[in-house]
Amino acid sequence: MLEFAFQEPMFALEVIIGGLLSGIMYSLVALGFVLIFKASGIFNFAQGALVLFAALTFVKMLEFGVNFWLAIVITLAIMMVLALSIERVVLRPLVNQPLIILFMATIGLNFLIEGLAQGIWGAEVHSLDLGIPEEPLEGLMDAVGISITYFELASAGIAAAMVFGLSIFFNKTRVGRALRAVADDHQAAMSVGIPLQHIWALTWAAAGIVALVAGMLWGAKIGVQFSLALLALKALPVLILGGFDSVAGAIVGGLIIGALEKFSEVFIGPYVGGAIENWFPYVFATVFLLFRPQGLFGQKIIERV
Amino acid sequence: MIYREAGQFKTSYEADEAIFPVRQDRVFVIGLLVVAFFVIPVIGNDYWLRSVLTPFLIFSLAALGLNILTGYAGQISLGTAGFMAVGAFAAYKLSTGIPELNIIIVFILSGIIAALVGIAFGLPSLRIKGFYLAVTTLAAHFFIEWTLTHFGWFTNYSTSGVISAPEMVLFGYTIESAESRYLLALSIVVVMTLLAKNLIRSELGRAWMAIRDMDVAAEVIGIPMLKTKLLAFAISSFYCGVAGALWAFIYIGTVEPQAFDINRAFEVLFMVIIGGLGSIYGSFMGAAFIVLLPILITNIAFAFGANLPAEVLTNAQLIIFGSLIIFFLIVEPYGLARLWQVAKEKLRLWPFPH
Amino acid sequence: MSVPDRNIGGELLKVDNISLSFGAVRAIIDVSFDIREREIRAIIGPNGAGKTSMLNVINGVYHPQEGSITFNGQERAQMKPHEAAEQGIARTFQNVALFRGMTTLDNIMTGRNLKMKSNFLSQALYWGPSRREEMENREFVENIIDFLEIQAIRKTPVGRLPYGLQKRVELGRALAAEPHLLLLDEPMAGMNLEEKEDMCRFILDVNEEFGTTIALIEHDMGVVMDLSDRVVVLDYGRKIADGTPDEVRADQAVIDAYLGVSH
Amino acid sequence: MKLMKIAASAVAITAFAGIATAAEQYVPVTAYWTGPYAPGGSGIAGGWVDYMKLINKRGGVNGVMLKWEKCDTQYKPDLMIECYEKMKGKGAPMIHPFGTGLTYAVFERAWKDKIPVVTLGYGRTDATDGRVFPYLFPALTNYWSQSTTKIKFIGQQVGGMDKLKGMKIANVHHDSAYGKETTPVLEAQAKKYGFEYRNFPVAHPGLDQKAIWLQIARQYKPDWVILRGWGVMNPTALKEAARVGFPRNKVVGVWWSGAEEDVVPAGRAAKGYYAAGFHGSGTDYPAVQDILKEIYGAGEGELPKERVGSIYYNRGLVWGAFTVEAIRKAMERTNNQPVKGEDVQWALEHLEVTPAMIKKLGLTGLMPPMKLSCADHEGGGRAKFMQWDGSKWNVVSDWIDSDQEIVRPMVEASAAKYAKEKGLKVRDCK
Repeated sequence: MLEFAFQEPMFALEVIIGGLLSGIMYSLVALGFVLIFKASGIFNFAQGALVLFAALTFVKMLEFGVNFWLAIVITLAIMMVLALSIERVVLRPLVNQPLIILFMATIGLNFLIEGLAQGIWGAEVHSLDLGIPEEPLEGLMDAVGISITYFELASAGIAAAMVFGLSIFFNKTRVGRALRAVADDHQAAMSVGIPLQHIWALTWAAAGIVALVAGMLWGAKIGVQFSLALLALKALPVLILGGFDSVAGAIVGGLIIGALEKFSEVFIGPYVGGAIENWFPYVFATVFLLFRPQGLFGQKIIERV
Repeated sequence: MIYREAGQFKTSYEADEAIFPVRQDRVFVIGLLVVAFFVIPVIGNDYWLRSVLTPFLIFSLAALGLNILTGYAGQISLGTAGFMAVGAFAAYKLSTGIPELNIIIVFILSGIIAALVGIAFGLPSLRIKGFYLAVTTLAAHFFIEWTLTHFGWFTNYSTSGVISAPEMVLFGYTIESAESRYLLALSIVVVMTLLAKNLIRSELGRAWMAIRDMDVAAEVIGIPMLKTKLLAFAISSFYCGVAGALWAFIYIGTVEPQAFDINRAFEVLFMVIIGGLGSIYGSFMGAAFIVLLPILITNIAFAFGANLPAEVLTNAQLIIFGSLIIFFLIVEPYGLARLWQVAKEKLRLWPFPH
Repeated sequence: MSVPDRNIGGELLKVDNISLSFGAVRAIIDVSFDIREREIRAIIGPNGAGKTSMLNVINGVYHPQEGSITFNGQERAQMKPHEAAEQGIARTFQNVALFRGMTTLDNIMTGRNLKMKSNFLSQALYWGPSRREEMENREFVENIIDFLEIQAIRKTPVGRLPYGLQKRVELGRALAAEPHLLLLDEPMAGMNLEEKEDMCRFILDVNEEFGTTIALIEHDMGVVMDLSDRVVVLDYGRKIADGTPDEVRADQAVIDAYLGVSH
Repeated sequence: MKLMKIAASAVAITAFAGIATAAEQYVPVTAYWTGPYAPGGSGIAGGWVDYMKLINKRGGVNGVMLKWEKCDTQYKPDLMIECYEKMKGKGAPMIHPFGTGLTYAVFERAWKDKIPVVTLGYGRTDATDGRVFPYLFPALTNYWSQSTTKIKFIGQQVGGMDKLKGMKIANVHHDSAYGKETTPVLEAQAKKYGFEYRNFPVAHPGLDQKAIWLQIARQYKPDWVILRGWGVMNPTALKEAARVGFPRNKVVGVWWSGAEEDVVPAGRAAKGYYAAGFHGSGTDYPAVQDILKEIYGAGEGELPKERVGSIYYNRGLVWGAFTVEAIRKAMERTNNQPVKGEDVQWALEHLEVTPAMIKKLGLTGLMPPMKLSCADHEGGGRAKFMQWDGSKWNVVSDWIDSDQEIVRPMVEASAAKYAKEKGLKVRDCK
């Protein structure tokens, strides 16, 4: 069935490029998960809800007539407050509990935030125009017949900038290094004087910022609506493929999953009835994990007894 | 001093290993069963029997199934809804394909089919652990959902893809009324709970818990990983499959893959978590909590005369629900079952403070 | 204090030229020694000498890159954990590896898992042979509980027990398997004097009453010298001495290693 | 157990409070106000309830005031059942399950309870055959009829049905029971008119559809695309179409793909797109003006004022009007007292909404005329087509009749199969 791809190389190329660009968009969502996992070992179930909440808040600000940049600032402020309250009310009382308990707490948070987001901002669909043109690059279209839009390029650029920023943050700053220490061992980090509360609040705030960026770009793409919370499901195969605790993994995983998803849908899908995009990435990632249980860039788990 | 075991001496290991070694527990459970079998069908109306108690029982069964896998064997799974769907569709295919088959046999066979599917998707658990495993079980979920949607054979080529469950006849008696549906569900759930309890207190149950608590040590003492983990997946999926079949036949009456979407998997996971991982009665408490809480919130709002808009009510439900999960975790991370145990320990000393 | 007339038999286990590394880290380098039937064999050495790794090699948790293991006359390049268990090798761990969510009784019962043959269906029904088997094994485990004097904590989840008792329960779990060879990884670490004395007594009793061969890692030299028939000394992954406690004590290489003479 | 006791007493209280008094007609309003499909649910429920408010302001139905209760199904069958069981005992004269899966979950038990299930523009298509399904009413138009009007509309656009011959049509559908339902009728039409079609299923929820639209635009290159989407899938489809350069004025959507919520998020990409509708758009109808004045003027509206006149809102008005007219008809049997399910069942099989009646209601152009009967539970099957101009929907066609020559035999065959499976006696509607 794959000879099809070779018969139409330009088409296959366009599919793969399209997939890579979609993959970047998945990575944006995945990054939020990675941040929190890296700093606390928690799988944050509520990340999708955070994306929804951030996007809704932002678009509502715009609808109230607030200036674009001011709206970003206000939303960021709200996300910070949310992060601080989460740390204070939810995480702090649960320090030293097993990770599964913290994971469950984020499930509770997920409901809470979904309820809050819809309760405060309503359940209507909003359109969001970031002012980035969505037309394909004409030169490219004319020259090789492949369509890439300005919006996609901008998204890729923003994602790249975020990854760059986060890598610097994790590897070069004192706080970033502290974050990594905390992830390795909560108690040990506390005993050497790293203030766990501050670190967690900071991470959640950062995850909130990532959620806002993801929410804005996705919101511009598909409208700001409840379905944004479902984006988490697109990010999960990316996460396990790349490794839960790797920023680079989120990006590389996203690119691989995106390209593979589109390629399989176009070239394998028609032979089995189509719409395989939902499960194919998961099955692929699972098979991959059989050979490398920690994902592409995840930290290897060494069992000690 | 209501709950006191002093003066109850056990004279054999057999007595010590009974399901309810303490007399008060025994009395309580027997009482509960008597009420469930003889009192509730008489006093319950259609609303309670059909749309509260029946789903509560079915959810309890699914939660019990997931608890075996996650709570006892320590493998987090998000494939519950997928396995339920397998059970539901298997029951549909079996009962339409072989109409003379006894409905109980149909349920058992659909459970077995779900178990086989569970084994297939449980294989990665030998290599993949923790949250990674949880995500890979989603592969099972989405693949099953897609398969059932895409191949007309599963729905007997129905144009709409939604199929209605055929009539259930048991020993010449048509299971039709709310009471008979409830009683059938109750009987199946009671029997399966008993079997689960037996497994848990036997060798296999201990092997599961050993793997959960420390898999390396378990392997070192000779517990076979492959067999034990796959049995956990198989038996858990069996329970979920039967729950799915009951869902389709006894509760909703129709089968469609969308009824077993990913939210259903999360819902059952929440039941297990809230009820208590690794606790059989926790599964029931968790199911009760999740089924009853929204109804409770709605009715309390009505009772206070507040005619709240529907969306406010649902959002309030979400918020209260989320907050309660967090609250419980902070107060008692090990679920309602542990709270119950703590309460019992207090009762044991009551009325003396120490 | 070793009993001279103890009936020490032939070679039960032999490791030959074992080397084990994790990436660039070499944990064990070309180590060979043997363990005889019914003896108490100690493995000692400073921290990081590769002692625990050695036990992990013997019961198959780690797979060495080089060398061979001969157990009961069967030679192989590596052990697998369940194989080791089936052959009668039981084990306790340096940082107690009990099943924390389970009671003392259940923990020790898991040690009987290889002796229980009924299938899961009959277990689910809890009827007939399965029930009988459960009761028989329960009786066996109760004997171990009596032997280790832990009757009072039978129904306590082990996560709530103090460290010393946890070590004792872990010994019970290993004994439940009726092992041929018992590997003990620092059985007395973190214990007070009284607890240590108890543990010494249990180890000797096990050895004498059941004839179990024992290999143990221990830091307390007094205990090692008192208990063991022969001692093997590791340092930086290499074997530096092997012999009776007296021989080892006099060995210059051992003295250097313990005093930290640089290489 | 204690929890249950509290809940039980709470229910007892509400049950008591909920009993309709003699001069009130209870109407259950089941819809979804939360979750991914909330925009559609809240819009329709808003129009529906506002219409009932208007009726009450004017003295109710023959002097009987309407009293409604809302229940949020969240588009889930199990919650639908809970709503149904809760509401049936309070004198529900009919039920709108609002969702095809929800319809299936509830119609058999409603049948036994003798409560008609009304599904306007969705639901079980073969229930159009009233001989087999006495208590199920997919009124106004079902999905199969809708599909034939769509092909007719495309025929009109290309200058005649004979021009369809040799054309290629891509059927982009939500990968679910709902999405796949029109496949057989498309197939029949492809045979009849000689066009070719291919299905392109979109995995739920359809957040990213590059693969499908690249296939369509680069490989299949169809003349027209039929869009059978749901929720977030719709705007995404239009955006992807724009991205690969497929003209939007060659895309025709079903009415669940043709509301403001489906096009607004797509921005400029949606301009030129067509969608079917079984009712008009905008606020330019006397009844809507009255609602704006009397209900929103008094601050009693269900929704933000801007949503009045939106597609979903207007659909809600049609639901409301249909509900009220059914109750009015049923009152012929109860001497203008509140009605029960059996009365409404009778009324629905004898309901005729004439242009004159519609004019009297102030809904001319918004609501299509219809005539239901014992054998025909659809009673209309007409659709109008609208085009999005970037800011609003403009009606671009007259009422287009469905092709019953194709649809009716398929409906009867499917219904007969159901009757056989269940061993039902088929009513003789003569």
